[in-house]
Amino acid sequence: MAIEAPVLTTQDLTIRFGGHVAVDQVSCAFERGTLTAIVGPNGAGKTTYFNLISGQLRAYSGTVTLNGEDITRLGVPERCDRGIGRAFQLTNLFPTLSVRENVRLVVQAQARRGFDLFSRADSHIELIERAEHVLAEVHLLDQADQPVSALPHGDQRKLEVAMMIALAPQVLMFDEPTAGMSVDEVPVILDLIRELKNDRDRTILLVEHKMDVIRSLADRIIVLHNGQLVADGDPAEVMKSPIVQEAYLGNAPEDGQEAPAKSASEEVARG
Amino acid sequence: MADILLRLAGVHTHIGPYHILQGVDLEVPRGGVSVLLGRNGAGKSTTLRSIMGLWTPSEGEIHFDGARIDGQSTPAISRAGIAYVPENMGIFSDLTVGENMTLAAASGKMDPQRLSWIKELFPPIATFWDRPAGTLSGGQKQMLSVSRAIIEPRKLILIDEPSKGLAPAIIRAMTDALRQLKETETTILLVEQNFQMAKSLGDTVAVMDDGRIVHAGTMAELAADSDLQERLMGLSLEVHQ
Amino acid sequence: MSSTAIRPKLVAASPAERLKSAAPLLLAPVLAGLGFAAIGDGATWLTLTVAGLAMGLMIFIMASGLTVVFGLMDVINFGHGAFVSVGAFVGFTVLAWLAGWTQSPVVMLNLLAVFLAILASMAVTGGIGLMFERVIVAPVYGHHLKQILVTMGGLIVAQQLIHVIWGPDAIHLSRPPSLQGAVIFGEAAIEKYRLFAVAVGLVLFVGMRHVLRSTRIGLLVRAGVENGEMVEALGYRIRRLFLLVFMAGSALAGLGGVMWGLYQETITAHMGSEIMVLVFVVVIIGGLGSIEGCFIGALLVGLLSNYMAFLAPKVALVSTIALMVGVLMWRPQGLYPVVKAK
Amino acid sequence: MINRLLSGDRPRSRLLAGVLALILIGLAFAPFLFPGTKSLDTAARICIFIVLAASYDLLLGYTGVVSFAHTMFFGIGAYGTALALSSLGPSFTAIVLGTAGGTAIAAALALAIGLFSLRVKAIFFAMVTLAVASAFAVLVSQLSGLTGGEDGLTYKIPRALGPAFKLMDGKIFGVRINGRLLCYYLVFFSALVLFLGLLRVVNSPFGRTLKAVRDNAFRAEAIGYRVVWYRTTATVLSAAVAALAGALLAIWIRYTGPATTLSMEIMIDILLMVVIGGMGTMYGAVIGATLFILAQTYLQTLMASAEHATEALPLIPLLVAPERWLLWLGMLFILSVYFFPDGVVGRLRSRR
Repeated sequence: MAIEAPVLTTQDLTIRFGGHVAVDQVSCAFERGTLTAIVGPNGAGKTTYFNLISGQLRAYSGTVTLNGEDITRLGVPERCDRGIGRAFQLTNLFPTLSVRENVRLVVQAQARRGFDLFSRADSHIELIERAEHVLAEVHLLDQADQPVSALPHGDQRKLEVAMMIALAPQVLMFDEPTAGMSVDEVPVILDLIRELKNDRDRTILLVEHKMDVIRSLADRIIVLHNGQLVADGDPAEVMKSPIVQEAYLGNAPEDGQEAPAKSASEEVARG
Repeated sequence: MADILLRLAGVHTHIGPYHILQGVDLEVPRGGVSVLLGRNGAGKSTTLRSIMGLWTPSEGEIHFDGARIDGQSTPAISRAGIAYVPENMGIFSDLTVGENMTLAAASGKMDPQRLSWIKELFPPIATFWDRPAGTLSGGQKQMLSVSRAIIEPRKLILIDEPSKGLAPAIIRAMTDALRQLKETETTILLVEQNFQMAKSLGDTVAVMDDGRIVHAGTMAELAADSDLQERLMGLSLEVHQ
Repeated sequence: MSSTAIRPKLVAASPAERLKSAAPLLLAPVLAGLGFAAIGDGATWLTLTVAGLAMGLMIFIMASGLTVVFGLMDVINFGHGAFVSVGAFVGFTVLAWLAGWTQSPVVMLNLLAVFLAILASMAVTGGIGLMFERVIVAPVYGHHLKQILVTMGGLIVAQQLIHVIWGPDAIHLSRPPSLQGAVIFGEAAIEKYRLFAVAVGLVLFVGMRHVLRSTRIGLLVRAGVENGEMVEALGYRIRRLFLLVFMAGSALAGLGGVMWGLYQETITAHMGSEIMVLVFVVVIIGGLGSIEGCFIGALLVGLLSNYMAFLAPKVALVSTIALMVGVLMWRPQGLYPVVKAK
Repeated sequence: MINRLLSGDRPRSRLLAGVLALILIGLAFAPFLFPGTKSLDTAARICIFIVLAASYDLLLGYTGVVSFAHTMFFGIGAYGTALALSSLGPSFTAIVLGTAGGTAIAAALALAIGLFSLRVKAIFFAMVTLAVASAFAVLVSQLSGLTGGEDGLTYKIPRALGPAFKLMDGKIFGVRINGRLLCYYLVFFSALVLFLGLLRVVNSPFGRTLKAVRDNAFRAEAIGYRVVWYRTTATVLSAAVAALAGALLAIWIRYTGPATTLSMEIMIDILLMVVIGGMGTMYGAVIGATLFILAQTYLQTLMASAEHATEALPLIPLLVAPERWLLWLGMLFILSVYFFPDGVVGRLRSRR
């Protein structure tokens, strides 16, 4: 099999907040049709890494490449246009609008209709139908007319995923998609991710804590710790490696005293 | 169990349109360390913030040392004897370490004996006394945040993930310090994801998921029962052991 | 070795980064230098520079309260100008009562009268600030849009009440004799009152810095700017702090009003909202919430206004807007943006 | 048909629909229903301010952006037309050129301000527009050679729009069919078209996107919308419509000066209209502008009589003097922000 060029690459990707290096020279390539799980303890820089790829944060140094194009300097919507989709860890929706309208807005963006000033929004039946189709996929069609703020937490998580699916991106980034979902709702999302993965056409990045989820879905695991990429490879092997055990469980050999930083205040990156 | 210092009964908390705590029942006995385990987004931090009055519960009751504290203001809860070490450490980076400590002594001045005990517990506090706190490393900031919580005698200290983002050696130092603190008869409610740290400090343990407590018992019981661990670890920890 | 590889990494700020944070300090001297080059004549330049500093420092007095209130409470008070007007009217009323002292040739009596007028206006505007915070601002904490609307409403009401109390006409009042006239430095004539304004402004700036750096209240304010929640968790009632700071900001606006009124020797109910244009420009240039930025911004605006009033009087106000545009292109958040912890 | 004209955005309250119909009929037949110069003038002002308030609502209510430069754009439109009429003479060509020029300048300026200050906090925009608008007002009064300074410009409009021009002899329902009537209907229909156009814009895909941006700009970016451009486009659009409203005013009152177009007081009037009417509803602008202009015109007379009636009492006559009208409005404004954040329209709709 010919080796296809990776869809998404990060090269020496680095960001600092004041003196704190939150993501430190992370180089990694993601290939088409694969699902990569990104794991690491809290504060390891996973969400920050996501923010650097989807553009919410700009890299201090290093590059992000999508299909051979350097997108490091592009903004969030530009990257979104080029096919990077993201579902957020903390549910991030349009709370006063209806469920249908939330998804319809995504479809509308996808159809490049946002600057259509003079037609009626409710006359674009095809956009509405597409939105309803996606809602049906995540079993939210019954709640389509409700305002988002009236939805239970689990349904909001589903909507979060639905909005990314509606974008039909090449690269899908899930940041803990099942967090806060009740046990019976989780399979809906996992099935969806599995289906997307079976497309073989997409590249999926998944931040997840639940090992059973990772085992059942991931082709590959990369481990971040303190902003650095410390392990990369087959799920089973990576989890056994000493460095990962150390990262999670903290049974490391003695090391020296930490040096104080000499720079200004540290800002908490928010997703 | 003996004397209950803090009790949450059926606490519900909404953040904006979101329903985060969905009926938390939790008891923290006087003395020792109680650990609250749970994975990301389970509601652990929200529980601490609700106790502290930073979110106001929409339902349920919180009793502390014989008085009902839900609905009271944060300063009042603080003055009732609860200290708080938040997840982001909440240090004032523009102020020096010393100024941070001065403000933490709400009564106006620091007890010199306590201060020297703290400086012994966390040597960097003495070393960097006159430096802006923003220039400290993550571990040192965490030490400062804990030091602020104990500069005055408190009945209960809430600590939110002190191991987060810290190097192993620093985590060990922090664990040792908390163990010493435990000997001073202060009650600690510790939120952790690092099971190693939780195990070595905790007396009692509660596990949260989806805004509820799904297990409560002693740490010894949990540490001994591998089936129970297996069942709960998936919820509480990032990795199976 | 393996464990050191995954330690959190921390690096020091490079010299270039440090220079960047110090660069705004050079702006005022640079502007003064440019002014000298454009004006050419040393005596004229000196006169204009002192006038610019005086104007800048008076604006600083008014703007400092606004910016600290924003930094600490995240409240933008579009009604701040009302306190300037009220302060001026109260001050002038007191000066009119003390006509015997203000017209006396005795310097001490002149200054005492001005001092009492300032004291009275600060007391009144501080008191109104208390009511304003409680009644107008408190219900809309955390909601910028409503704050803008409601404080604007407060401004309208306050201006109208000034009309009701003091009548619709402008009030004229001459400065006391000891603050009239000019001092001659070589060939440059410098108005005494401007020197007085510079002195008051500098004393205030130094005093304010002292309070913020070295007192417990100051520590609390600085801590509250960064993380109000943690201040509460340490047991302090931050709402009291808010009220105190809001009152202080209002009183400073009142002081600024008296100073500005004496400078113009004429006051109207609208003087506050007129001067607010420059106050906003200064606050934006400095970075919302920053005292130091506000100080530099005020000096820049004062100097530029006076140089331009000499060089091209019709576009003086427009030039300050251009200055604001220039600064924002360089630093979109202003010179010293205040970083919140959350 | 009506549904199409309203772009599917129905009043959603019987009472509201009734009130709106009443206003529409009142304005459409104003010359016949309320004869007299003063009432016709009031009706024309209502038309113009409905457009002005509606264009402001596009910004405040739908985009969630507070601007204090709306009167600046209003003024630019008025001055554009006024300058063209006074320099080119009273012709329709002058009106078209002046209106187009003023609108283009307003749009360009809005584009510059938007791109420059909408990138950062929304609060910046409020402060920046306040500063720019004030500087502009000062500039206009300084450049008296061009603008007539504080005195403003007085000029003639085409004869066909003046009272001397008779369309037909005799009267219909006792009303002379002259150029003034024609001018009123020019204002009325322009206003109607502009309002319906705005209603279409807020119900277009673009309008929906604005709401999304207002609700959660962060997420709007993440699904591919360039937030700055949406906010800026809304600002430009709102400025252009405000300029057109300014042109209508310039034609109607045959005078343009700082006090009638650029003053902060008018800015506050617009704010009051939109907030009291109901932000983010468009119909709120209709209700707000109508109530406000009627009150301004007739309530002040009432206040004058109240002042006389209370002459003997202390303080009260001072408070009810017609000049103190803004005092009461200011209080009403504060109270409505607190207690009726959805304005009259929101109230009517929640009653059902």
